[in-house]
Amino acid sequence: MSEFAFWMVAALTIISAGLVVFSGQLIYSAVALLFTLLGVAGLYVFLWADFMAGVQVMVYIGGILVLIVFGIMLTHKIVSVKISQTNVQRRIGGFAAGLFLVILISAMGSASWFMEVTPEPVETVRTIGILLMTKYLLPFEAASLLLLGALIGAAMLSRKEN
Amino acid sequence: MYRDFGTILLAALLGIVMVFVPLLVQKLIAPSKKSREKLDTYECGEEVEGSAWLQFNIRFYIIALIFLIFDVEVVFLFPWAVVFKELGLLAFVEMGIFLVILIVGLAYVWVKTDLDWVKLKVAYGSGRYRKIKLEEKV
Amino acid sequence: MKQYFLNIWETIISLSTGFGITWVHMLNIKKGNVTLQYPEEKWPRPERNIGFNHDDYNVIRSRLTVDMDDCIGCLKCMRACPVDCISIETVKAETRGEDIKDIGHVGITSSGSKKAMVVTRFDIDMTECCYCNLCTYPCPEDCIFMTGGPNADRHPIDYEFSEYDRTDLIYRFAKKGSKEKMEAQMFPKKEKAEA
Amino acid sequence: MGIIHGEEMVLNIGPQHPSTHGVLRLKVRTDGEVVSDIYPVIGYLHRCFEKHCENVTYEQVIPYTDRCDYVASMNNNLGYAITVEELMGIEVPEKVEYIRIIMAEFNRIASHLLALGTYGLDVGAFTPFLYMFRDRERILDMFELICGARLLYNYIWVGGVSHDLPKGFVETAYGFLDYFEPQVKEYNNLLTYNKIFIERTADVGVMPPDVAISYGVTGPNLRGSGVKWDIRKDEPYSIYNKFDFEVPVGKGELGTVGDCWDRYWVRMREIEESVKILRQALKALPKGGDVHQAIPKKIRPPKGSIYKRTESPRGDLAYYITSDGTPKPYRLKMRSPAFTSISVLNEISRGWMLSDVIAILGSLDIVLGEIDR
Amino acid sequence: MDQLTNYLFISAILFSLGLFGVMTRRNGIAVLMGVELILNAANINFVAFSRFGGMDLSGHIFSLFVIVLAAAEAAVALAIIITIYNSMQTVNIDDASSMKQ
Amino acid sequence: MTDDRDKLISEVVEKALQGDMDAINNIEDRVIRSKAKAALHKAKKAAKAVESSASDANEDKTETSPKAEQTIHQKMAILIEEKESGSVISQEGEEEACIYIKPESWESLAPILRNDDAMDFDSLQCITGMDMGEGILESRYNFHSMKLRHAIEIRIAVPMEKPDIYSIEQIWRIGDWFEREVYDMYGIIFTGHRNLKRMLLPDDWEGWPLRKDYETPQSYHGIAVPKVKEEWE
Amino acid sequence: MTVDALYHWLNETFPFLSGNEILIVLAILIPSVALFMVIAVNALVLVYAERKVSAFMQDRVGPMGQGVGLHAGKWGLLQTVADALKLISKEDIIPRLADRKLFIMAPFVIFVGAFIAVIALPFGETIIIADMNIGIFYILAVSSFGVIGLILAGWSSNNKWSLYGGMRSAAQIISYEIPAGLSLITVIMLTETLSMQGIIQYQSGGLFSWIVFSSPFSFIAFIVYFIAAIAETNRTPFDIPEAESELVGGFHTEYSGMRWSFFFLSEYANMLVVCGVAVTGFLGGWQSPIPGYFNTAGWSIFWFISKILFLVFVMMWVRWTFPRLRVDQLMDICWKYLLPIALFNIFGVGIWTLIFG
Amino acid sequence: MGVLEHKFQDNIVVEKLDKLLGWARSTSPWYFQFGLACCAIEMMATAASRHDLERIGMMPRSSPRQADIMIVAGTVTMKMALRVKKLYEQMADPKYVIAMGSCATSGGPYWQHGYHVLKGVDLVVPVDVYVPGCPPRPEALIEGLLKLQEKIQKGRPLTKIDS
Ligand code: SF4
Ligand code: SF4
Ligand code: SF4
Repeated sequence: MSEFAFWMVAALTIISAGLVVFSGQLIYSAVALLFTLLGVAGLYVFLWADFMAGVQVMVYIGGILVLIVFGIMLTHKIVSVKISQTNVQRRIGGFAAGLFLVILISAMGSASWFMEVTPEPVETVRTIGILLMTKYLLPFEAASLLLLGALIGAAMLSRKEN
Repeated sequence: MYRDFGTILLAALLGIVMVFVPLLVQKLIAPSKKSREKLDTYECGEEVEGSAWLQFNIRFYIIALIFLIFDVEVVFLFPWAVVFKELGLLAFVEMGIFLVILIVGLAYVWVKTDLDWVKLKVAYGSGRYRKIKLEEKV
Repeated sequence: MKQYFLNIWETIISLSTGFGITWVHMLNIKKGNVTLQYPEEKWPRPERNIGFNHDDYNVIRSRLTVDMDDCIGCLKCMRACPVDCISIETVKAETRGEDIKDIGHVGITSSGSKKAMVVTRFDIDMTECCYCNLCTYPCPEDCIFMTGGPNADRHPIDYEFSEYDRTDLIYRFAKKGSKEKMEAQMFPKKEKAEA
Repeated sequence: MGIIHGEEMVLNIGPQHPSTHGVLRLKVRTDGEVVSDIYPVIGYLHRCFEKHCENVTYEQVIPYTDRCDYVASMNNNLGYAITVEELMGIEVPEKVEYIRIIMAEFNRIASHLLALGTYGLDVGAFTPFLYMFRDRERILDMFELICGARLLYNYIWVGGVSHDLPKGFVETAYGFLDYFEPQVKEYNNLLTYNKIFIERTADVGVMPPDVAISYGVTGPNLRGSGVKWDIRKDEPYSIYNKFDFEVPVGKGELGTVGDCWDRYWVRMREIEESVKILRQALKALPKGGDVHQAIPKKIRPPKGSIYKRTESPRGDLAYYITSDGTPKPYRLKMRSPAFTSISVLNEISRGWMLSDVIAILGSLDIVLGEIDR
Repeated sequence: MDQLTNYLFISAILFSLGLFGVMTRRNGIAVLMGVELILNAANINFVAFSRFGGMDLSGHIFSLFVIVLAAAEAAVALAIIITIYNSMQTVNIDDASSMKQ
Repeated sequence: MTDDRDKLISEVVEKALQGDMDAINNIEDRVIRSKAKAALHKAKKAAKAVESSASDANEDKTETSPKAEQTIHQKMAILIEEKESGSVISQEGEEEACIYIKPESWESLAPILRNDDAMDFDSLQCITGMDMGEGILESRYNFHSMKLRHAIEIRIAVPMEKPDIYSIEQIWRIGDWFEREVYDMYGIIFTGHRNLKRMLLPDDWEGWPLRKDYETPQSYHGIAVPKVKEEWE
Repeated sequence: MTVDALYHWLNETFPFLSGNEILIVLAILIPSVALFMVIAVNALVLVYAERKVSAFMQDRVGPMGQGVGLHAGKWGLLQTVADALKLISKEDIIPRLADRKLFIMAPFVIFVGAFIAVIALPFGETIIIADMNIGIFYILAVSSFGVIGLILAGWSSNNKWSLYGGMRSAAQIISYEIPAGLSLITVIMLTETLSMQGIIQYQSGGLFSWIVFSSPFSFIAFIVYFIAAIAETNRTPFDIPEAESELVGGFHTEYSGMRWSFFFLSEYANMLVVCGVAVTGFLGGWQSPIPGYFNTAGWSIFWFISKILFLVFVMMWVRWTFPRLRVDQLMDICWKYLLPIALFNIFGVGIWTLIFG
Repeated sequence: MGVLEHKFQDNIVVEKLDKLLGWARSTSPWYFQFGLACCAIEMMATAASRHDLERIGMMPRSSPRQADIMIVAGTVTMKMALRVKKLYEQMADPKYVIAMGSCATSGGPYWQHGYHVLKGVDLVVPVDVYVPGCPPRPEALIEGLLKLQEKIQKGRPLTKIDS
């Protein structure tokens, strides 16, 4: 059952990711991105990362996606939303991406992965919290600085008058 | 863990079905007389001038932007809150620094009036502001 | 800064006042309820009294009614009407003040005046009437009136007369058949005159 | 945040819109939420009032004046009656004068209640609206007691009134006033001094007095801007000079002089002043006297024109009547206060937000029947 | 589903799709979406390695930081895009770079 | 009876024309009094028509009511004449208190009315259009001063063929709407108005409805306008 | 857990299927369907209650089921049932110029978002469908899901009112998520767990161990959360997205019939969720106020639901008493009042806990 | 046409279903918040506390998409007529119209010289119930609504119409 669910989620992720890239209208891309992000959250669950799944939904869907949709609405009239993207670089892009994919997969296949068998964790949040407060304290504080920088930078940028 | 999230998946599917079924019933029993006028966009009875799909004002965007930063902050607070009692003062101070840095950000956008919807100019008067004028279009 | 906390304080105070008011109203709904539950309760209200005496109405502006037995066909109401929604046609009665049985014409009004005219048509278009009451004042016989009020003994209050069809709202007060009858009476005369 | 302009959008508010108070259409040019231009389109209720007046006799005009400002019919009737009386030189008996004043003031209260209630509705408060309607209903009950109609009365005639006061009216009126005065306090607590309401209205839509005068704005709207101009006081007609009352003006207690809250507050205060006048008038009301005594049999004013102003709940209501000596007016023009009030909308609400435009429109208290006639 | 390679496979596909998007799209926002895909692919790998590498959750923390980074990047990138749009009326990155000169 | 009355009326009118208004005012019967007043008015009009052809309007005015103390209109007429001589056509007496202004001088006069210290009419109360018959359209302005608390009426008559009046829209802002309304109803064209469009009626309406010769159209946008009630006969 | 118990029961009743995965699906689906029913009934009851409450506050009687022929029962009890039936038999309109796909999708997104949040609400010690470790965080995360739906609904209608409504509500909901999240942090600081059941366990021991009464700061946190909750459900005084007197119908202006009623349904489901979270986090969840009494499974459902209903009533009370705010004031309240208060509250609770244990 | 509308022969089940639909539609008639003139004030008064339209299940909706009943309350002018028609068109079926007051019924007091007044709203939209009065008393309006309810209940939405 869960095997089946896993493949469903994986398929959802990949198909909608394809839509994100290939859809003609930007707003449809954004909607497809919603499902991709959901799918990734689902994959996190399969990886026992429930907290990460929550974060994924909260930040990506509730935050970044909303921001992207706003961005689309701010910069687009319907006319330009409907116009599909240019195909000039499609061939080169497709080639590069395909090449990359092949390389990645062959690398994946050639390596032999060591897999530890671990029991399902009880509460990931607690561990994450402790790790954040101890081992990763510095990146944690740095993150706040990063956020501060992003906030000030973005606010300044969008305040700049033409 | 799988079971709980499987429940959610199933519930989501169920939710879709539950929306779908009444719509189907409606399709069956509701009348449907389409006409050109009926399918027109509603605008208080007037002819619509222009599409609603146009570039909207940026104000909402700024809100979303500030929101995003604080959203991430909340995300960080959750794991901290869980271990807060365990780690005691240390965690408190650490998070204090984190928060203070972000509060600086908040104060910054507040002072720079990024949180205000429109910047209103006081032209003259005795009240809090007398004649309110929008900033000039640049 | 002071303003900031003042704002919070004012908000708390004024909102709690508002809460109090609606709360009291909700608790006192039994007493404070003002709804007139129309199809079940009608005007002069059965039980609940809001403190007004509804017995002393002068008049109620509602449907116009005509007492055809009293109408002498003087056309005064028709002229007074600002919107011309009354339409009257009369035929000179052969004999003044006498009943004409077969069309139900009554010769003498209740106030004693003798009728010289037979009203063959008395239509009021209630779809057009603006309920201004102007037509009722000049009537010498008080026979056109609005229902209710002092006229309550003549006709009950009647303000609910909506219809599915517009033509049903044109009230024809003239006695049935009087038009044809009187025309029939007139035509022989005319023919005679021509002959 | 600098003003970053989005694309401008033309938005039609109305003719069918919950808060245009009828069939007004506002063509609003907005940039996001901020309104940059407003173009009121009126005439959706143009009922050819003036054409009708030229075609009916002087008595028959009265029902039509009712229908202009349909929330203050008595005041409209009164203005018309006084104008024609002055044209013809009719003296009306004292009792009639008193009855007229009582009716006009009651109707002023009713009209203001409606205005304030719908204003509450415009800013989203539903309950005060219903409370005010509940009390307005009692005034309508009283009118019904007097003339049988609830909204359009055709009560004040040239030279008199259509019915005498029914027995028990004075007590009923006192009863109403006693009931009503505490209610005003409740409205104030529930709406006027509510913080949210103040935030929504104070400092919003400021109308400086010079703008108001240039746009011909009168009535509570002008007084809200701090100009003391009330025809009842400054050019007394009927017997208003006998009463002791105040003319409330906007003082900018919670914001700026001439903001929406001031206009609202002036109306609230006027209700109280009307109650004062009513108490005096009811006390001094002559007992006997025929109300039909001075009604002319045929109204046939001499040739000439007259322009006469009265104070309706919305401001200076004036009739311009030209008579050519026939029983029908040659020309009758109504100078409606709401017409001028709405014309100022663009001036005072440019630069505000969409919600504010609704609030400002509500605070002007317009009646479309009077604007379009 | 308990195979690491599955996740790596999915992540690889996501990554290439994102790369494809970034390379072919000329609309700034679409490029941003491609970047989000790439970051997500990376995140999957982090979490997957964490899961199959002893569940010590460092991977989670990394991906948490990646998400923070993504948020900050999205905020700034969109701010830039909007600014460019406002000054040049285009979101086309090629146009924007050519107009700079 | 009627003869008597007519005689009485003509008598008092004569007296009044000589300046004795009391004669009329002393009449008991209201009907007769009003009739007399009407007759007086007529007589005055006739007199004026004769005299204005002699183009000596100002003197005529002072002749008709010499003894009354100056009304506001008279005062204003003199003031206006001072500022802008030749602009006042006539200034009538009791019945019609107003000042007739030449259409040509309206442009220069309006700002004076608004700004002059002695006049200071800051509030335009009303503009009334009027179809006087015989091809004359009139525009009547009622002014009021919030500061000095006085009011006057000014009239401008134009022929129907060329109904052009200078627009005061930019002097009194409310003039904008009032003028549009008058234009809408009578077709008086206010030159210099920035947005002279129909106001109450739809833009594609035809005709000027308040002119006396107006005919109601048969249909509007396919909506029939019944002239006779159906189901009525 | 409900699902476990059901699974066992199913295993015993259908021994031939025992161990089959169908059974676990069934064990999940049955309570989910029941929960859907709860949502539907909740909407019906709450709409009726809202109409009655508002009527009583306004000196009138509300739905009385008067009318000719068959009518809506005594006191109009069947009123909302009739409404629902009528809505189902109304025509479904999709405007010509609308973006069809997104227009159809929006109600699904919004409703599913609300529905999967309800799933995590604990109605009793064992009566919970999805008991996750990250329960409260999950609900917070999922509630941001609806925002996308609202934007889609507003945008796809190609109607200016809808666009305004969608934009406003999106800005509003995302903004108020921050104070809501921050005030929930204070709860988690005390309880040290994200699981709904864990939070409720912490508050066992009667009225005074409820978090709302545990310290002045947590009381403030409760108020902040509740205000944010009202805003997140788009109710007066924060109902600017669907403000009738401004935006006609807001984002659902173009929706008719059943499609529209899903917006309605999810609004009430959302009320259930936010009040459920408030009850869980601050008011002791399904715990009875008197420790040791009335805490059987039945009673726990009763407590939970009646606490929710109390909060919902307060929401109605607010709605029918106050005017509505303007959009910039709404943002001001969020960013300039609630957010700083919530932030300092975290410090307050932290210090309080450090000092008093 | 809906899929099942007017598709069934008359039988007992269909009759019951028709009854049910009729009941639902008549019991929850949501009206379109749409006032034109003086009558609109009386409509508001009807909806207010004293008469309380909610008693018979009526709720105001300001979007035509969600409304069932359009109460044409007031004078329809030529300028407005086209808008009224459009708004009526935009309502979702089944929809009903009540002409409230003399003006909506036939032009009322403005019939004669009203060059700009529509002589009865039935010239542009089909009217189900005419409520006379100028303005109709609230009771009269309620009575009109009850008449409309009767009419709705008599309708047979699913039964085949023999033509
Ligand atoms: S009430 Fe008025 S409108 Fe009606 S018939 Fe009488 S006079 Fe005419
Ligand atoms: S006024 Fe009276 S008597 Fe004369 S026609 Fe009319 S109803 Fe008849
Ligand atoms: S019927 Fe009467 S009350 Fe109604 S709109 Fe017409 S004139 Fe006004």
